[in-house]
Amino acid sequence: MELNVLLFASWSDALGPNVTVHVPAVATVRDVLEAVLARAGGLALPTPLVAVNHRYAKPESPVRAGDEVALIPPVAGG
Amino acid sequence: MELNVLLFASWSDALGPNVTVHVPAVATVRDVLEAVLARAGGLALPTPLVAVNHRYAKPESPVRAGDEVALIPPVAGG
Amino acid sequence: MRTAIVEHVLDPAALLDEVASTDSGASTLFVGTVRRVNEGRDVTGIDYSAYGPMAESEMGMIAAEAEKRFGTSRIVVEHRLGTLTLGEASIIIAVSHPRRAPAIEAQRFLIEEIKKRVPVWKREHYADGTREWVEPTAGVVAGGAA
Amino acid sequence: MRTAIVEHVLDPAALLDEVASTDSGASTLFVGTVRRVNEGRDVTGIDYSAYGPMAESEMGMIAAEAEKRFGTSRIVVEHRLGTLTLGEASIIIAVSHPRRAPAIEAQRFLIEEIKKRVPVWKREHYADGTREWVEPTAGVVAGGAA
Repeated sequence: MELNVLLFASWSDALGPNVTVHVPAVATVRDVLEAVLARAGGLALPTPLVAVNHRYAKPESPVRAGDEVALIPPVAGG
Repeated sequence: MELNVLLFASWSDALGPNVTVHVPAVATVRDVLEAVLARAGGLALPTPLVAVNHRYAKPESPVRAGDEVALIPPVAGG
Repeated sequence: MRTAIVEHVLDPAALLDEVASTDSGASTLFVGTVRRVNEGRDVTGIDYSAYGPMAESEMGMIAAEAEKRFGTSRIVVEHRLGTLTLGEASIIIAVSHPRRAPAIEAQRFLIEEIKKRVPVWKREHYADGTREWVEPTAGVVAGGAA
Repeated sequence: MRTAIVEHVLDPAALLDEVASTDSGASTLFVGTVRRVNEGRDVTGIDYSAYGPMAESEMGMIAAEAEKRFGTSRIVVEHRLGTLTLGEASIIIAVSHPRRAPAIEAQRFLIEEIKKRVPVWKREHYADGTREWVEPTAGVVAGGAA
């Protein structure tokens, strides 16, 4: 399936505010992350976490069509 | 010597804002405290600390003529 | 660094401004207020009184200890005396520091030491018309028995 | 309980009023501010940005955890976004509680969890004209190597 992934901070600077990636129909967070990393080419970017529908998700969590998926680079709020 | 001792809170309610006591010329905080306690008769009052010149003082600390001596009942500031 | 016993209404925003600095990454404010219920009794107000010169001196020493311990002189404490009604602030502690952890730890240190050491007393007024000194750590001496 | 991502100047006194209650014996305020120096570099300002809906949701969850853990719903958090200059407040956390210890502990819990979990990013502007994302816990992935 095609999946739109939101990007922020240095990732957004490098690749734009979102990218569309192809992942298996039965995909996991890990699949999505690998697909986005492949897009990043040789760029040095900080390791992100992944959020699915506004919650942090584990690498083995499923991702389904229609989920809101985002890469979360190291946060620095407060 | 005669010594004026400042009182506060429940001690001041019971005995007034200060009492004058007689203590030996070479006196300690313990001597002063005992003299004031004797003045309190059979009243139930909370155990005080003693301050000499605005600092908490130990029972064995000396008290000299001209020192500002005060009984400090349990504090409840803040 | 400034500590004071005052008899006016405390102003949290002013004290926060007083400690603020562009060298600080964090400021904290502690506000002690008069609570409606204490140990199951209905409180209507509190009289705060102090041994003034010693209270000033003790508060100054505590702030100096906090400065040494936590590495900031941006500390302001005001303790109010007089009759306070429900919800009014009796004490405000303002601290600012380059880093957040010591800004919070200094706040805690200051309020705990002040509660233990500063000669301030409170007499609570209750809904039933009675008044009582609050003596949190009190043992009772039989007068004359010592 | 209220948490919000906002784009206006934060008002500490208003947030303190919002949590205040005659059931409270203590209120605390934590104010995070833009510091002039970070890791030895001269900072002139910070851009704060967020993943808005997730930041709101995560802040709400953290406040709910604090309520459960410390037993007070009198918690207000506002995090500001946009370009802030030196000394301006990026976050204010206000808590009030019947007792002082949990009022202070809840404050600390809230700021630590927010710093760890809420998707907000800052880009510092330096005196030499450069700008950089602040990535406190960053490892670096070689893109494409995974």
